[in-house]
Amino acid sequence: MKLAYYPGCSLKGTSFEYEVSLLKILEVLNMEIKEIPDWNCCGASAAHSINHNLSVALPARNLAIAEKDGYESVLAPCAACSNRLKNADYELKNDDILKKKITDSLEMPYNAEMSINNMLEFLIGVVGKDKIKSMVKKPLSGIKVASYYGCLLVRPPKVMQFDDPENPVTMDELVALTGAEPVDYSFKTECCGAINSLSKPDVVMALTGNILYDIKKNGADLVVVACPLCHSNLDVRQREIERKYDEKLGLPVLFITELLGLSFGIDPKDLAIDGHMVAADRVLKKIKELTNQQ
Amino acid sequence: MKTVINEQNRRNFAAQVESMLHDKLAKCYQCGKCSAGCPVNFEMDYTPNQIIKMTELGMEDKVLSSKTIWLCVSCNTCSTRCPKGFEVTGIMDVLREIAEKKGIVSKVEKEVQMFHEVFLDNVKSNGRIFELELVGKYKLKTRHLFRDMFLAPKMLEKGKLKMHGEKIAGLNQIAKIFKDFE
Amino acid sequence: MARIGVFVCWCGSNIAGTVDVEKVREEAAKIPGVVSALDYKYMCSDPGQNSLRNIIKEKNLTGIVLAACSPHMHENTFRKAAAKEGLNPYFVEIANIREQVSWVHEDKERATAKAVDLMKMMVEKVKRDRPIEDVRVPLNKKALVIGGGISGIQAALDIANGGVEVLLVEKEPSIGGRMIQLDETFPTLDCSSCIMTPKMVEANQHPNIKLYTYSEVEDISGYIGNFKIKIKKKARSVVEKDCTGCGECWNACPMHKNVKSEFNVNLSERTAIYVPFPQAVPLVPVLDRSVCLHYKKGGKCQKCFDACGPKCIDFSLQDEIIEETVGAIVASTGYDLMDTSMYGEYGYGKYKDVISGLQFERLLSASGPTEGVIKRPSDGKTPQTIVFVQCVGSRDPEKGVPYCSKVCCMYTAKHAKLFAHKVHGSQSYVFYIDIRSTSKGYEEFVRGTMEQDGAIYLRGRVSKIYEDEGKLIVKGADTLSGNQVEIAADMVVLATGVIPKKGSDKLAQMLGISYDKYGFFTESHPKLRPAESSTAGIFLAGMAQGPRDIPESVVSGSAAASKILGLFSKNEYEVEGTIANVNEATCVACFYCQRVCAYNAISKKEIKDRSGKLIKVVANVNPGLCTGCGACVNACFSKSIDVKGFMDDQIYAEIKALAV
Amino acid sequence: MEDKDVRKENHTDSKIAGDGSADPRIIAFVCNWCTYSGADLAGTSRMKYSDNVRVIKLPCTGRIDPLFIVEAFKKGAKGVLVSGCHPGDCHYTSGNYHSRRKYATFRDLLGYLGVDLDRVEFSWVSASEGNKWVSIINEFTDKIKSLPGKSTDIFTKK
Repeated sequence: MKLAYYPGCSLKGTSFEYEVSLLKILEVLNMEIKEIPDWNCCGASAAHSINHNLSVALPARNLAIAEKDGYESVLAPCAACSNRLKNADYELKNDDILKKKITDSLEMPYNAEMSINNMLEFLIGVVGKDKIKSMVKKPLSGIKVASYYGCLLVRPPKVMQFDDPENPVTMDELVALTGAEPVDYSFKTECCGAINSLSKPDVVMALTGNILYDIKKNGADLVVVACPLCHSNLDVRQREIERKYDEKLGLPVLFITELLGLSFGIDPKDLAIDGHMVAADRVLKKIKELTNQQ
Repeated sequence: MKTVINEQNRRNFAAQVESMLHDKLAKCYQCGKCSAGCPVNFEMDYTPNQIIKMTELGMEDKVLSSKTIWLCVSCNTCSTRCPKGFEVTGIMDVLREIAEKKGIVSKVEKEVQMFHEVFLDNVKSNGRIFELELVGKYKLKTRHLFRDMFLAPKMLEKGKLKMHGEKIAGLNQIAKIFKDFE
Repeated sequence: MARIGVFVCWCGSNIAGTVDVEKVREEAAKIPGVVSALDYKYMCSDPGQNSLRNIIKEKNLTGIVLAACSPHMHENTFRKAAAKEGLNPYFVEIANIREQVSWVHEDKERATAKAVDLMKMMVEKVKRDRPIEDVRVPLNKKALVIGGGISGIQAALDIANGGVEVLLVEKEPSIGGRMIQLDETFPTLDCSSCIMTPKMVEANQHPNIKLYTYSEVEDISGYIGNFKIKIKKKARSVVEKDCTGCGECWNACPMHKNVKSEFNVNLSERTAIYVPFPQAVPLVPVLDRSVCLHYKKGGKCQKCFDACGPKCIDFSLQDEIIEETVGAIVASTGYDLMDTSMYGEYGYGKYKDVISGLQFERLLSASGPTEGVIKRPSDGKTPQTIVFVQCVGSRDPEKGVPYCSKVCCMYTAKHAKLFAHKVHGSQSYVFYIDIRSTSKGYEEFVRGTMEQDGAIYLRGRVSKIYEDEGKLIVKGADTLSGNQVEIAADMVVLATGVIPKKGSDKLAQMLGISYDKYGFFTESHPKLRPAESSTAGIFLAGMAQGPRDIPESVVSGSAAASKILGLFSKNEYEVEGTIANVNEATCVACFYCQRVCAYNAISKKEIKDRSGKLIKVVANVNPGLCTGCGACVNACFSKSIDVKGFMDDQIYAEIKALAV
Repeated sequence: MEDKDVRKENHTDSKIAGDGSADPRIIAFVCNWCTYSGADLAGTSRMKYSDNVRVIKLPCTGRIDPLFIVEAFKKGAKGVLVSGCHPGDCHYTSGNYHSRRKYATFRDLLGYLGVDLDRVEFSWVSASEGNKWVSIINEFTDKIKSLPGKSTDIFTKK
């Protein structure tokens, strides 16, 4: 199956670690993905917030290009991008008038038959648990990992069609494959404040703080995410949150691809783990010690 | 607090929202589950269920200039849990779009609105987001020049902020999309 | 040759004022086949009826038409009069020239013309009438009650007290249903088991009631007066007549850790051989073979057998099929609670201290797992703060059902009240959307829960419940103050919505009664025939029809019983003869008629020759079930089925009589 | 008085012509339980309505064979009304659904036969709706009167 790759803007910018680690593990897994040529921004929250048609048209251009190039399936590692692509696809499937309007504007047809995968769907559905398990060279046993899903992977369920919207387990299953111990906590799908990071930093810090302290309380060593937006709120804002609430967190926030990479025995540097704001040194050291013992 | 209902205005506004939303306002029976689960409710001036009721009653000015519609982060918790399957998140999008088209600027939450506008400008001129430019323009516009500036050096050091943006080849297509739908 | 008499009634000036009755009579006399035409001031009066009878006799009439008031008024009067002269009562037709002519039109000439038309139609119809005999169905005066909850027990007792034999079939090992699981009842707070147990015992000891517990109705055929039923009596592994209910067996059973008690809604364990609760009726244990070590480990364990004094445990007992014939049936199968684990946001099933309303009843009950002391399932501590959430599953078309479960508002108020009574200084919070407290004393009861017992009511739903440091954090809304509310509770009780008993749809299909999309049985008429099902002889009671409270369930049980006693007060059930009739010679056995029949009245009949060889299969109308609606007539492609009294040729003749 | 004369005139005209639209014959097939009782109620309430209608009573609209409608037109009716219990209220549980479903498929056939479909009307009149019966009859009669034509126009295809 030919697989198209829609990186989205974040993976080329603030969350470059996500792309680096993804490409690295795919290299190890011996799998290939092809970037959609000349892709454009999906419009993110801004488009659907103030211009509905734009929020469908922008993603549709990418899907139409992928379709034209003969792809049936696309991977969008960014949860926000996959959410927007799925939303556009859903609307185009269910609203013929809108579809005509959009395809007329794009001057490209789109049949709305693309299978759109978020990172977790890709790992479980396309790569497969067995293959991942077989690649685990350095099991991370003894490391406690909290999976944070956020909003965009699971909601709205009728469009996302992914996992249980209240108690998702896919990322925890992936964590378990690496040998690490999944940590249960209450705020797996609570919102981190997402796009309002820049415009309402106080709100975002309150929401993100709730999540991080709950994770900490439940004894996690680190957090994994599959969304650049979640990552920047949980990682970039963490020092500020610690200062605001005057309580240390020290929770490294890794992308799920990085955690898998570590268990595959890939050098943390190759996974760009040093690109995060919260240093993962302590956990990496712990992992090194553990794997040395094995 | 008092509202005099003008039947014609009420109908017009409710009908406009319903047609954009593809959903019926009367579906909502005001159980409040949306407001109960909303992560940003604590900052809002009206709770989401109040916004729905006010829309139904035609309280256009209050709704369109509310903080609530701009504080909503579209996390979809409300829609997901709504027992009536009402598009609560959807109505926020619709109200924002109407406010934006009418040029109503939220007095209190203008920053969120500006962020969206700057963001789309960035997409329009590059096809993709050039984060440094986005942040810069946003800061100029809001004049919050120094907010979050302490993050910049470390982000630069980590390689998170690229100094050059890319423009996509099909910019003319993007321009057409914006022309058609703006 | 038809000899028709036409009688035109003046109804004083009611008809004669607007219709030229003489003209109608004259026109009637001109119609071929009409041998007598008469007009009279009041046909329904005794002299009127007498002249009618005399003319039938004198002129040897084969049919009569009355141009008079609506058939809904006096059709029966004239039919009876005709029958007295030996004329088949169905040879009487009415032309409605009062309600549908003289009272609604003003122009005398035109009204008269219309009256003549209607009279002509009826003359043509009566010419084609065939004699119809009312159908008499013999009644087996025995009743079956399916479901031994409060409504079923009430129905059974009332029928039995009326001197009729009753079979009471209950699926569970004991009768008592849901009511015996409840602690106290709203709005009087009398103890449920105190008022229920005597009724259960009475049902068990009543000479006219035969109890089949741990039994299910397996098959039903036939019709009113003559239902053939098969009851499967599941193997109890205990010989009932010898058992004393002493309890030695269940005390000896080694399986006392792993099996959850259904009666206590999973809040305690039961043994493999068990009675569901101490006051069970009959007090005879059941051996649950799916968990019993004897069956699992090849007969090794027989500790109960060894402990049993009267030696009444028999591992070899088999299911038994009992066949009976009854004349009427009460379907009172009750309800289940919705499974609320689908609400991931509430954490039912994940957090031990998030429980259902019925579980809270068991915690309140003196015979429950905590002997009536309210304790948290997680750590056994007494909760100080309880949050009650109403409308969980109810009024929720997305995840649950759109209807209101009716009892939750009241039982939640009761729970909050009892909690306040049992745990002093405690606090309850109730999240509600609307409070429905519409019966006698209900509103006062709810107000009392707030005003005297201090429960805080918040108008809004709960969005999420999660655990934090031993507390359950409840995130809800109070829409009246416009606030998001967070409450740290020790326990959360979900007022779970009700749904029909599992399998009630299958039973309805077996009974041939209609049910709605949720599986609740539908009544024959929602207002005027609420106790009757769509099928004659089958009556409904209790929650199987839809959400209702205890008094309503009792009333409905009694209503069903009184309907049956009324039915059984005669020896035969009389059905109007205007029912469907199959022409077996032309029937092609497509059975489209069967598909459209709402009453299951059409069955397949085999026609055999003398040697017993099958010649053909045809449709057959069951007179006990047919209502004569005529839907089958329309469905029939070969024109082989017709409804007596409304035959095709009659209707075509009526149309022809109106030809312009 | 003058009015009366006019109507008389119409009446005689139609008798002579036999196909005028001034005094059309309308046949109503109604169910015994709802509509027939509703029509009776109009009578007991002494409401007045057009006298062009002739009611044929059946147990249920489910009994109404679509061919009755054809036959009615063949015998000179200018309009046919079918009326029964409201959906969900059928005395026989589902007869009115059968009739509605049957008519939905039969309608095309009627059209094919050349029946002007404006001349056939379906309605629900309950036993309590005497006033509805009156307005349906009056409106339907007016409608039929307003339709152009002679009896031959009912079967437009010959």
